[in-house]
Amino acid sequence: MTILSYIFLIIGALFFLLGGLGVFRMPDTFNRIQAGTKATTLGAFSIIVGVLFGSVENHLDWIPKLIIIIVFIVISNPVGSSTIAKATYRSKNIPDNLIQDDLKERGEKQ
Amino acid sequence: MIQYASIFLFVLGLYGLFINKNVIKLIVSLNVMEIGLFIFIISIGYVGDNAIAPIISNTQDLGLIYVDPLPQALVLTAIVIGVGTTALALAIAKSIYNTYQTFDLDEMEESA
Amino acid sequence: MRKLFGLAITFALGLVIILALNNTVNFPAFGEVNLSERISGAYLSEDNVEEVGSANLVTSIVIGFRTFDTLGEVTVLFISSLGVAFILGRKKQKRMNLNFKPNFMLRVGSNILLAIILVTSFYIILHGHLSPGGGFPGGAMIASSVLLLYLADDRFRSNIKGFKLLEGFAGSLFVIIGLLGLVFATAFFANYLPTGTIGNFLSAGIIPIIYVLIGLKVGSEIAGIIDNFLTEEERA
Amino acid sequence: MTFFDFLSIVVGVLLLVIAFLAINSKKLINSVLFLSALSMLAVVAFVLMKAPDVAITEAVIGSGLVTSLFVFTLLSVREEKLK
Repeated sequence: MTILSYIFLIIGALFFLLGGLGVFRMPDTFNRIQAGTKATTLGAFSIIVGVLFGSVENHLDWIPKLIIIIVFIVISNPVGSSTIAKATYRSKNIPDNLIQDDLKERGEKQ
Repeated sequence: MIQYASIFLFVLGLYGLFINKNVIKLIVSLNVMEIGLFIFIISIGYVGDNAIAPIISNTQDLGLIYVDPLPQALVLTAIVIGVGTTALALAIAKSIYNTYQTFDLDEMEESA
Repeated sequence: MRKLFGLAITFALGLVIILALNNTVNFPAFGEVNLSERISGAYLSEDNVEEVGSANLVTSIVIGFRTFDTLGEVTVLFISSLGVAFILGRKKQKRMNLNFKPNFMLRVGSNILLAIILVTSFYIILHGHLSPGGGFPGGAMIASSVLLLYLADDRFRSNIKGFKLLEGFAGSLFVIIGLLGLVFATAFFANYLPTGTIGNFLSAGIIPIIYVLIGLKVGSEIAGIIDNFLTEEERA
Repeated sequence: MTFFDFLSIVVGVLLLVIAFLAINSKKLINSVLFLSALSMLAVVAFVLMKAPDVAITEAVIGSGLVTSLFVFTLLSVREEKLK
């Protein structure tokens, strides 16, 4: 169990590192949102799963709290990133090389 | 180390109160002073590296070393009051803007 | 130039404060404090902890030993929220237009998040005598859930009269519970309920009841402040 | 030098730098956001000094409520300027 929890913790830390690197390296706002939220969602998810496996032996009462934290992160991260993306679109700060613009076709004003 | 940083944070807030002429910036400086003061009061109660947070599970635990709970109790209520005073200051700033159409103290004096 | 001069003067002031603190006998160095010389040593003694019965010693000071102090602080918060309502309150009010139409994802997601935030805040309030937290952060979390509703829904108006009623109810019940201490025990805010064993959920006498009331009071006051900031005068 | 000393030096220097930026930045909204970052760093300092109650309270209030009050004030002012 302990080795399994360590494996998940290392995977989570790796994804956090990649997410932070992506925020620095990506060219425009949409790509940065992609790196900053998708990678860190998976990172936080696997770190909490690692803690969950680690707490099976000693701290059984932590498990419901950890599951609630997982639900919170899984819901709040996509909602926040979509809201930031919408705000970026409305602030007219979009990149020039956009191939498809679905929101414009649906008649949303910028 | 962190105690010296908190003292300089307080002094930096004082510097912000001296140099800024914008009402919102003055309120931000007051908040910086407030945070510096909170960290200083908490640092008074820090006992040592081997102390633990003041939460016990039974009375046999009282022989362990705890950090001082009294400064924490004082800061806990002071933070919530800080929200109230900040909100009151911002409400006054909003009504200042409704009267003078500016946040800047110099422009206020010219228009008066 | 003026900024540099001001920075130099304030830096000198900081150095003076540090030197003044380092040279006194009454102010021990950072991390080298002897708690038995302070008043907190009495709060940490076994008799006093048994008398209050709270596992979280910070809570036992805020609500157990210094409840009258807390009553004064809650009053300060009440007066500041009254001042905000006095300055910003108008007769004809409409909600400030945030210029934002919520899409489907934001609406559904914020409803689920609202449930989780409310459950967490009540958990924090109810476990104030066992774990870190209590009425003050829990009440602020209730107010932030109201803030989430304001941000996610562009038509939402909170029922401000209900908040005022809840706040007055919680505040007066807080004082009444304190006054009952004069009847059943000897002092204002005396702990007259059985304290139970330390660490159980049902323990510490009147501390959980008072903390729930403080949480409701703080939450409704800060929610009222947020509502006052988000309304403006209606233009004809 | 212990780990606590190292962390407290890092947190203290960051606190001073961010406080200086919050006081001296030109745009008001940047100043407010630096204030929010400052209170999150203060949470780290509180956790370092073993004060979990204060850390929870500061995390709820300093990052969310105070920042939102500042932003609402700035928003209402900007709308009136547009009209």
